[in-house]
Amino acid sequence: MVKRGVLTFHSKPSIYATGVTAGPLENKKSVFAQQFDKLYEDERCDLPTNEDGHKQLMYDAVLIALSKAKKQPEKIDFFLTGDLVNQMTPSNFTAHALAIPYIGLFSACATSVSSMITAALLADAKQANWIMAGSSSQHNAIERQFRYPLEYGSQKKATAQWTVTAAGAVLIGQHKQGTPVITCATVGKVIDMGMTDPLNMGSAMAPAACDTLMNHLTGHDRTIDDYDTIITGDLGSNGFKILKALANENGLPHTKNFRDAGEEFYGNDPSFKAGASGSGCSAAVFLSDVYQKMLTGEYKRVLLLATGALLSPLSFQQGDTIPCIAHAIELSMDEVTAE
Amino acid sequence: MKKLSILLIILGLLTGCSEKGTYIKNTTSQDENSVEKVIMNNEHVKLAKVLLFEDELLAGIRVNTFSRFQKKSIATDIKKKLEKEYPDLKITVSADSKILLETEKLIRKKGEKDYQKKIDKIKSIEKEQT
Amino acid sequence: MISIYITAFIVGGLICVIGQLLMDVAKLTPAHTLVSLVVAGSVLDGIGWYEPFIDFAGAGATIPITSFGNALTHGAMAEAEKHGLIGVVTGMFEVTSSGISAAIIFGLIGALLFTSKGNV
Amino acid sequence: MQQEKYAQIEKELSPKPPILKNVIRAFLTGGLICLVGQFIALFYITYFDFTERTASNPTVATMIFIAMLLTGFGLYKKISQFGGAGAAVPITGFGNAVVSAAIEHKSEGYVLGVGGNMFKLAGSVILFGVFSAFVVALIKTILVKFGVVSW
Repeated sequence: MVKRGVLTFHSKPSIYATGVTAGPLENKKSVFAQQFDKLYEDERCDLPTNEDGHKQLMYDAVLIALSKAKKQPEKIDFFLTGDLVNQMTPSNFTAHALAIPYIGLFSACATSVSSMITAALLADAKQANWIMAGSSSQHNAIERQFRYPLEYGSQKKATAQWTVTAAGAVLIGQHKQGTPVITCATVGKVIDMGMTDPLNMGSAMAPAACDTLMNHLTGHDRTIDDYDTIITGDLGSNGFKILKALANENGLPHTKNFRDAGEEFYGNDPSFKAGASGSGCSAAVFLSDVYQKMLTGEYKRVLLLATGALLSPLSFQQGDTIPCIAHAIELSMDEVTAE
Repeated sequence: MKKLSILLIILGLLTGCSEKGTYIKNTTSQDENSVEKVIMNNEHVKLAKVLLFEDELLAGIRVNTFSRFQKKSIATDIKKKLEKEYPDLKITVSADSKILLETEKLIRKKGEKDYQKKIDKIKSIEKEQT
Repeated sequence: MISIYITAFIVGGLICVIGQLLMDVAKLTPAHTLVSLVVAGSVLDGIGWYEPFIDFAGAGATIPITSFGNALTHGAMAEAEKHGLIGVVTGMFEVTSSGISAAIIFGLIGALLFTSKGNV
Repeated sequence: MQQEKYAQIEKELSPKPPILKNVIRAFLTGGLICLVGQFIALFYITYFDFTERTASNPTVATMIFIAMLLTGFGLYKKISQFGGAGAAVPITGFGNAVVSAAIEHKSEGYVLGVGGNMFKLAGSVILFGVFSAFVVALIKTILVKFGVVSW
């Protein structure tokens, strides 16, 4: 029986390499800065506009992942990525510069996982050998689109989150022993709990995260103890607190192995309020900290649960509620079996 | 909070030193006593500087803090009373601190040269108010 | 003379407190808060309360955005007083506020001089 | 889960805005900005031919000039984060809204970007300021005509 939204990758596609880039503020303030591959001195990567810098961020992340795997862009079959700028122009321009067959994906801040799920499907279906997935966000470009001009003084509430300047790219290919592999995934439904505050996205996204988590556990017959960690994308401290409360309500025994990339990103610095957000947040943390911990053996099996708030400034101003989505993907470290 | 309290203390000290009463400079043969009487009879007035020069009577007044709400009507009221006392003088009364300041400058001035010019200027500034 | 500074501080502060309460308690967006205050300033001028209020508080009443509604209404009413009903219509094209002109000029100069920064 | 039930859970767990703290900060910030305005007005009254009333125009323009500098150097957003409405309600907040939008949209050029977006935040204040001035003046004129009130 096919369960809705539940995917199993029998061929276990492998993650070959990752590349993570981040901006100067992340260099200074992020607790993960040491684990990123490239950090820029300039928030626009020394380019004239924020959107140019956004593109450069993604482009460099892809090149870093390629160079780690000693591959050229011509060898890559698909490029699957997305961002938050209108019509995803930074991703489109990156795809043009790389000249790889490209599908742009939009799941807001959950694009990091939705692109990996799509990549794993292509690999599992033997339609591609090498797929580049990932997502990115650039603070200045996203803030001006979703909120206010950067220099505009608006008092940020405790629930507000800070869009990160970061990009993560991941090279996925056919199964290889001794690498982190993608075993299964769950595609989430859009959940709308009637939240309307765009400065409190964590509490809008938490129910979506909980829904996808429960579907994943039942759909794949897993318990939370099967995972070394279940890490959400960018719920922020407030949304993460709510997710843990919802998990308890849904009968999960504990939440001690839960993590949230958004809450951890800036090390609970109060000037960032509830923490980090943006499609670059989950990508950067999943593909640096979590990936490296899998390589070192600290994590054997993890669940990446990226959440996205599918709103636009227009939908908010027209009085719509904030629909949210969460996608889950399970990674496990493939042991080298002596034959 | 600390800065604010220091600021308030300084302001409080300064408030204590501000002057009170009616100062009149009379360069004419008119009797100035009724000017003082009219102004001092008005309980709202804290400070007044008055200049009598030829056929002009210029008065800048300052009213008590909470009387400032009605300071325009207070000035009009005083003007009307003065007009009754001195029907042959051109009377200007204003509660605007600019007029007070300029009248004070004129009073302090030594010679009576340019008086008319200055008085005309003050009157034109006063009229500019909407 | 000195008391004007105290009233300016307190009155200006209190108008901002009203704004903060509109944002935090009434849950208005900043834009809705400012619009409400501007309309309030305009109405207060219509019933003749804002001018005495300026006499009392000085910059405490002219610096908050409420004075913007007051300035515009005052101009429109001055025209209406002179020319009657038609003055309301023609007066609308004459009213302005130094705030708008200054914001336009300095906005353009600001754009020439500065670039925005995404720091905390 | 029902939306109502979730709204309840969300309300319980989400942090409440510290209203008292915000109000005190708004009072201090707004009061201080108005105090600076009063000093600038004093300057114009003392050294130029302005009365208390006519000094308000150059004072407002000067305050917006200061707001431009603070916005450009990235300080106004810090004042706003501390002061909330205390920084938004004074005319400097209006200046900040215009200047920040102008700076932000420089990348699209001076005509389409700066010109087209300068008032995207402050425009509603101008619209409702002018419109309410019109309505109030109209009502007052009609009331005067019918002898209900006088100018």
